[in-house]
Amino acid sequence: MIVLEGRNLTKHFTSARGPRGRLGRRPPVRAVEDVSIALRAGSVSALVGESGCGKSTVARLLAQVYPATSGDLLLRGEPVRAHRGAAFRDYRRQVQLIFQDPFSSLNPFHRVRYHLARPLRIHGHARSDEQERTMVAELLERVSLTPVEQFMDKLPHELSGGQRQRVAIARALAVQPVALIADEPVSMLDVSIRLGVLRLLEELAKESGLALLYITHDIASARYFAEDITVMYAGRLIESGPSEALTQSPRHPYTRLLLESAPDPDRVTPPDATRHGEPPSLIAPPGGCRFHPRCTVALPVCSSEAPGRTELGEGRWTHCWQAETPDPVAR
Amino acid sequence: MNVLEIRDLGVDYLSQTGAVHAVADVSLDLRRGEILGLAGESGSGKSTLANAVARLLRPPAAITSGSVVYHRQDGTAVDVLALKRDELRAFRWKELAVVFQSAMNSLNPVSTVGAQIDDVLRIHAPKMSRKDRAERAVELLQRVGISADRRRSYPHELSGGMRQRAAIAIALALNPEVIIMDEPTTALDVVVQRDILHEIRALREEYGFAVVFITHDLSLLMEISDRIAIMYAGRVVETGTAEALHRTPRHPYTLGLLRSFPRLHGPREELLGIPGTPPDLRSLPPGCAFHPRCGRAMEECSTRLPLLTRGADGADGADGSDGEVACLLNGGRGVEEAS
Amino acid sequence: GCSGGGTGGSGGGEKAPPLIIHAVDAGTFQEDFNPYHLEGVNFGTSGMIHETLMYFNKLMPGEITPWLALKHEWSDKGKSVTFTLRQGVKWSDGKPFTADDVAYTFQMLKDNPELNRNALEITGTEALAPDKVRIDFENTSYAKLFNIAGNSPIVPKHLWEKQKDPVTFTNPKPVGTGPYTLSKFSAQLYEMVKNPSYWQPGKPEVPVLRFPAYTANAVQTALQQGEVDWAGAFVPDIQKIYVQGKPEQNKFFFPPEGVVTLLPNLTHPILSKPEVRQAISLAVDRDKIVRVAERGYTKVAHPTGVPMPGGEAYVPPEYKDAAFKVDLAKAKELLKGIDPAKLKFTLLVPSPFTDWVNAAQLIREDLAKVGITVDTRGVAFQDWVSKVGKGNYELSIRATAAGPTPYYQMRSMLFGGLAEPVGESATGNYQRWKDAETDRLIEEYAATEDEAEQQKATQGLGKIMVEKLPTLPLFYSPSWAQYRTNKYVGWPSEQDPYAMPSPYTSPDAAVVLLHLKPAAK
Amino acid sequence: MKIKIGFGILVFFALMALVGPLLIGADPAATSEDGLQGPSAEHWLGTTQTGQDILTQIVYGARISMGVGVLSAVIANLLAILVGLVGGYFGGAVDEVLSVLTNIFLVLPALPLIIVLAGYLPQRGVGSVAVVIAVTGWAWGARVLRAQTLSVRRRDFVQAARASGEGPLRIIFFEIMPVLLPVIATSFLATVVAAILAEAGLSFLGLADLSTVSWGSMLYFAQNGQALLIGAWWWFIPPGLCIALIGTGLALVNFGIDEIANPRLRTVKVKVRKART
Amino acid sequence: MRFLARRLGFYLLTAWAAITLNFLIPRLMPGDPVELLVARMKGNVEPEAIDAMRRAFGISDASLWQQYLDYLGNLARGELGRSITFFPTEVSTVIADSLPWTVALVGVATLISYLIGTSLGVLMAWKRGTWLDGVLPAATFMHAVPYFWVALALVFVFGVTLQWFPVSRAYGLDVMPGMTGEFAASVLYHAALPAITIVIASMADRILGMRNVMVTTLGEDYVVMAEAKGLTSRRVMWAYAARNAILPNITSFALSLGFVVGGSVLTEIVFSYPGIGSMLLKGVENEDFPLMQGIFLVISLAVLVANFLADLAYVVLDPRTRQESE
Ligand SMILES: Nc1ncnc2c1ncn2[C@@H]1O[C@H](COP(=O)(O)OP(=O)(O)OP(=O)(O)O)[C@@H](O)[C@H]1O
Ligand SMILES: Nc1ncnc2c1ncn2[C@@H]1O[C@H](COP(=O)(O)OP(=O)(O)OP(=O)(O)O)[C@@H](O)[C@H]1O
Ligand SMILES: [Mg+2]
Ligand SMILES: [Mg+2]
Repeated sequence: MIVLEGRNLTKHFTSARGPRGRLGRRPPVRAVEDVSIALRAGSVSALVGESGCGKSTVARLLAQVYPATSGDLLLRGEPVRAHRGAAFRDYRRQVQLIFQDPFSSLNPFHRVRYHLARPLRIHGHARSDEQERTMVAELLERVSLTPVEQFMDKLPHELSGGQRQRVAIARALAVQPVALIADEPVSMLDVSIRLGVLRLLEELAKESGLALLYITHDIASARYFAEDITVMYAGRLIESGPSEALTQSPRHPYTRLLLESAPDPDRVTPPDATRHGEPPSLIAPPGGCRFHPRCTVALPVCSSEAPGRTELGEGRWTHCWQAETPDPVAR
Repeated sequence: MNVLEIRDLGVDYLSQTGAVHAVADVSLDLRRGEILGLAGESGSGKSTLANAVARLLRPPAAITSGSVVYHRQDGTAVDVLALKRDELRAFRWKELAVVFQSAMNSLNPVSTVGAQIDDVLRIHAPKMSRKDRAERAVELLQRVGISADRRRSYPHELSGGMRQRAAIAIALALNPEVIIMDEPTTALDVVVQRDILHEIRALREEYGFAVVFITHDLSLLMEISDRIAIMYAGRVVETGTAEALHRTPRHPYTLGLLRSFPRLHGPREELLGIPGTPPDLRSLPPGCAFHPRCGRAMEECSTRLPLLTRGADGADGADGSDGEVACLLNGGRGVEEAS
Repeated sequence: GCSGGGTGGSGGGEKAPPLIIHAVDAGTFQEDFNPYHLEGVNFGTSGMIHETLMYFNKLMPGEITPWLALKHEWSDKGKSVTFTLRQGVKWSDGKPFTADDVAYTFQMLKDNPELNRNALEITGTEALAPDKVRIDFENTSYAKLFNIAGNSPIVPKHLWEKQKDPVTFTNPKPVGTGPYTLSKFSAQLYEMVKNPSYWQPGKPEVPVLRFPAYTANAVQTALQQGEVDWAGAFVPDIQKIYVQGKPEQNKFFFPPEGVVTLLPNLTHPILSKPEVRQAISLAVDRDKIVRVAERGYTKVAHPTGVPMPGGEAYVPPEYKDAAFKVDLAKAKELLKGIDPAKLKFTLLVPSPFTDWVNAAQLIREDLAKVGITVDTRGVAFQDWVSKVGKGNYELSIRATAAGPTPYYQMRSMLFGGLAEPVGESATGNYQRWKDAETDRLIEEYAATEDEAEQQKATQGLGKIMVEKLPTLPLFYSPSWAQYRTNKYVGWPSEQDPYAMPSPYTSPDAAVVLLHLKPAAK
Repeated sequence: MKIKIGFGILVFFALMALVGPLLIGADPAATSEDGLQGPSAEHWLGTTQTGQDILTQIVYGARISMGVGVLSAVIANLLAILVGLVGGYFGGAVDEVLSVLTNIFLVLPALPLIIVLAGYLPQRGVGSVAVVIAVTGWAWGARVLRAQTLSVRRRDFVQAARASGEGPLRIIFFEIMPVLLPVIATSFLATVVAAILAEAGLSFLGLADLSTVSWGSMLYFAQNGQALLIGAWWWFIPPGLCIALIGTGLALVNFGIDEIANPRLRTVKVKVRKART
Repeated sequence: MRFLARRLGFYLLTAWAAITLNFLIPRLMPGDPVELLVARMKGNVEPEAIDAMRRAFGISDASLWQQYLDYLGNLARGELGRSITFFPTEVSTVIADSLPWTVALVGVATLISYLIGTSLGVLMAWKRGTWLDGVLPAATFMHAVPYFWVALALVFVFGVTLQWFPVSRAYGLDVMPGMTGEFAASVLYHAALPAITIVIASMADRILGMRNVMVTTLGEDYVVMAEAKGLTSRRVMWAYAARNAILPNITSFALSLGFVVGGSVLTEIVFSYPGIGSMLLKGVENEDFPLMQGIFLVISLAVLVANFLADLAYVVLDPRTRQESE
């Protein structure tokens, strides 16, 4: 069942960052363009893309941290309109975010208990101290921070990165959301402890029926933890499909490049040594398919017109003018 | 054939609350022209080791023991840690150059890329004319794939990948024998990272320098390095060729690391990871620092400190590698199963 | 350095040295030599450059010296005065001084009230002859002779009438009849040299005057280092800073100039009771105030407030030898009938006047002894001015200016016409004393030219001061004068008080300069 | 170490201000006949020209000087917190207006403004002087706090708090403010120093209430009494020294806080054992 | 460039705020200069004359708005009114006479203090752990010392006790202003102590500020890299570390100018220096509204201009701001 869906989401940042003010408006940053994405209950979807391509922006749009420039959000099929008030708060309650950096997502001044108790109180899940206590304990247990008593009164700096990320997850769970968006939840963690956190998220999706969006730049981990993967490039969606199919037979040249570039000691053939240039600027993105300047197989049409979505069956689709050709490189 | 020999090197960070043994008894050899990968979790002492070799440590860091010997091509040996101020200046960059993790921060934001190359040439090659220096700067930039007109750009005008290339160009300025690269690609995305790795390999072929390549991404190291050293809690726990380490890791920690990386190809193997968290360097567990997290720990592991020893059965030596491991399992040979 | 261009010609062949004068505190000078400007005008403009018709010695009430005018004559019951002018006087540009100049000067005052700070009610002026001029007034003006003749410097008609607006005219190149002319001006220093054609032949004997700018602080150092020869500065520790063990050379003379009184606000229900004022007066130890707060620089005031010695003729004979005495027992006795809880007053002092702040502190200590609680409050000068002016205070300390006779002081302190209602700014009689007898005496004085009658009226006022205590005299406000005798001698002194000794009183300062002679080597 | 010395100094002065007057008892304004005495057993720090005991004045003066300092720092920092945090958190037009206001106050020269304002003050009591100083002294803190708020606001825990439904006021005061406490403390201490200096300057110019004894007014009277020329060093040295010392104490604590926040600033004391670095 | 335009806009706004503030303060606060004048003359003025004076000082009863417009109009014509203290001298004349002294004194002293302070700060950060650390406590102490107290102490030691320097006025009694060497020497000699006061009192801030930024900068990778490049210490210290560390200090330096100017007001008063500070105090003491307003305005505008210059310097020194508009 689709719990949360974003349709044709677009986000242009017009307000200038930093000290630059109103005199002479700056051109907008076209961070996200025409992105549609759906999250299903009990399943993990991954959003993959290189740094700066707009993944976090999509996450924030979905969580309504800021409103989209255009596009719609649907929660359980119902369009979301409210931008303030109770309905809006209710929406936010249902969709929770987990941030990349566990070191900055917990307030260093508050104890674990406070972090978990506040959402319980705000949303009226806990009405007494006693109730609050048991619920906090439950939450900690759910994220495997045991013994519960010991963790409840710790300050964030007394926890390791992995433990903090678990607290952050517990806090998101405290509001009892239906969808959880994890924005690079493990990229700041050491390799050896990433696994635990990812497993926890996977379990939550499976067991509690949460809809989970796993955002990452590491396509290998997406292959392992998500049922389907959506690839993003320079603010636009590129390709999507079940994770195994997508990683093993990519259809879009960019996905292919991404897979080729990812370090992999098991690789049989060494990747070719052509230079691929830099990712484009989002202020003046390339016209047409945004990937065309780096694409080895670009056609003239690629630079003039953005390709529409081509359904490939089995839940796969791509935005590429050559989507019909199974493997343009091999040809 | 070693260009750099590190012996029993120890580095402490002194502080009021006690010394942090960031690097302890590390011995490593760097061979001429090879890429030596240095891997390990965050805080395991990789950067500290690199900085100690380049003599870049500042108080409160202090080298407490050991030696670093550099062998020139002509055979003379230099005790790096004993170099005087002027000798050290000449040693740095002529013999040994460094590329830092974040190129944005390692380039002077207020001067142009060209000027920063020029700076090095002016000090170390005082005979070069201004014109020659300018030409050399252009040549270097082009060599790493930056167009000549970028010479007058300030770092903030370059993209991340270009900055990293510029940093490499600066490192190449004097044809050093050794380049230390401390996480040169961590801040970049995979496609750009891939391009830069290619660049490094190609340049190495061309100039023949040796590289110490530091990263915590083991799979990356396995692709680029000739040999790899794994660090844990300030100590080298295993060395070996990339091949050997990939196929038959001998230290349980290496094995754990390898099993933490999801793979892109082949069957989806189960990821095991490593339980627990990295230790606090201020109060290391006694014996093998890894034993609290080690699934195979024996009683002995918590009391005896394993030393780095050559793989006992010499099996690894068969393909020319001479891997070492610091593990008490199997009589000091470490784990005996394929990854 | 330049001296007066070979004009210093008296005594010996050697050139007489310049005299360095500090009159008023100033960081910088503005180029303003208009004698009718109130502030900002440079010292020496009036007296040294522009002279008055007569000279009134405030130290010897009644002693009047003819100056530019030889004599005066009242007519029309004091509504008109005719001056006979000295002849042969020249302006420093060579033009002769005539009755036209005097007539012009007073006409200018009539036409420009901004300049007429003495509020002379001039109705007309007329030059009767080259040496005779008549000035007419709206009312009887006997009592204003000082203001007319002694306080209105005469300016040259031939130059001033060309000015568009005498109010804003700064007279940068002053031409006067006086003993000096301006030779150099800069923001921190100006210089005057002897007027070679001065009407008093052979005078002055000081060829060059230099006026450096010193602030109140800087002048202390200058005095200590012997930089200035003549100063009118308050010096906190005159022995250490100035005299420095050389009393024969580093002299000072602080004659009284007006009186400082403890002002009781007479609109206050308790303070309006004479017995309370009496008790306060008896409790205050004025000797100690003079010793500690005033550092012995002045004297306890005579109970009439009249400066003594010098003012004897203006003091009622029965109180000639009266003096303040502390009598705590009697003070307590007087306060018996009053609710002690109501004996609580705030004593307002301007905090920049450190000696008054200290005096207030002593008064507080003294009054505490008789059960009066005083809360001293030091406020900004402006604030004090406004509060006292409007009568928004309980107790305060304030000085009253002196005139050529004690009458001026009495009038300013006591005249009912000056007592504004509380809330409106007064210019005198701040305690708001209203008494028909007092006003009658003041009017009597003003209505006569006869000195004996004037003295009698003033004595009556003195009696009121002693018996009714409309305000409580504390001590005389000293006139500050330090002078060094190593260059010039002939300064005024207690023995020979021929003029106010302080360089900031004009035209007295010019009179002093005309008395100076080079010191014998 | 720095913090310890700094705290030592502050505690010393605080005790002096709080209990000193009780111990000494005497009236600081009380005059006596023995003026201008040098330090002696009877008058430890000598006397003024009018025989006031300087030690007594110093002790009482501590109350006023520190009182004004603390009072105006409190007012200034409340303003700074309000303006800085609110502007920084809400951003947009509110922030634009507030930060222009802040910058204006920042650029206008404070002491001349204080002098001018004090010049117009009808009542120059301790309170009004403190207010004037505060009015001119809040901008720096507001600017720093705004900048910090901007960066903290972007931190994930603030986003997370918002996502979990916290209201803006609670976020500002419970999430952001605690994190900024070191900054607030630094700004507070710096304002105290500035305020003490400003009060001293005002009193020295004779623009504060001179009938209350403060260190500044002591200096005013010392200057007026020409303590320098008389050689009465005991009159003008102690008040100035006290101001400087208390400022030093505050600065030391401040630098200590800075060093905790930014360990690089610490002076390196560890002797590096002959080791080669 | 856009950055500068924006700053310019801001400064204009601030200037307007200063001007308006200047207009409002005296009108919102009580006080009457004429009364004060009368008081200073110990009541020697008759009430009739007072009204006339009031008129002469241009104290008006027009509506506030009308007064504001008049005020702006006058300002535009450079008219600041007439000083009451120095009536009828124009305020602009008073300022023109005193401003050069302050500008020269503060300018030179600030420059010296900035150069020494910055260099010392750089050195102290560079040579941490050496004897130079000993400067730190001293700087901390000096940082908290009031300007006027430093001035008093200098006067006491070098003026009164040793008598090396004059302690008041701007030039000697025996020279008149002019383009003479004698006058110049006298001016320098008289400016020595006030300048030293400002240098001493303002230097500590510079030292501490520079040291802190510099220490942070020294930890930056590009400094470590410069060292690794084998550059000479001098070059690393100045061209890499100090060059970057100065940038954040420029703004704080510009802002601190306001404090220095404030401090110099106190300094001038101690030394009876004929600058704008002495005038300001005089104006305040005499409730000379036009003078106070004029001086405050001039000081504010001067500080604004200095800040703008600092912004310019920033743009010149920091390539990142130059590239502002993509
Ligand atoms: N508030 C904002 N104002 C202006 N531009 C923004 C803002 N937030 C993000 N951007 C820009 O939008 C683009 C996409 O940013 P986003 O953070 O979504 O990327 P990302 O894919 O999450 O990158 P990363 O992997 O680095 O987290 C970037 O170019 C970024 O600079
Ligand atoms: N200045 C310092 N003072 C005290 N301890 C330090 C300091 N710098 C580093 N350390 C400690 O030394 C240890 C090794 O640090 P180092 O930077 O060498 O690790 P690393 O392996 O490079 O880690 P990373 O992968 O995060 O770069 C860490 O535990 C760190 O906490
Ligand atoms: Mg992101
Ligand atoms: Mg590192």
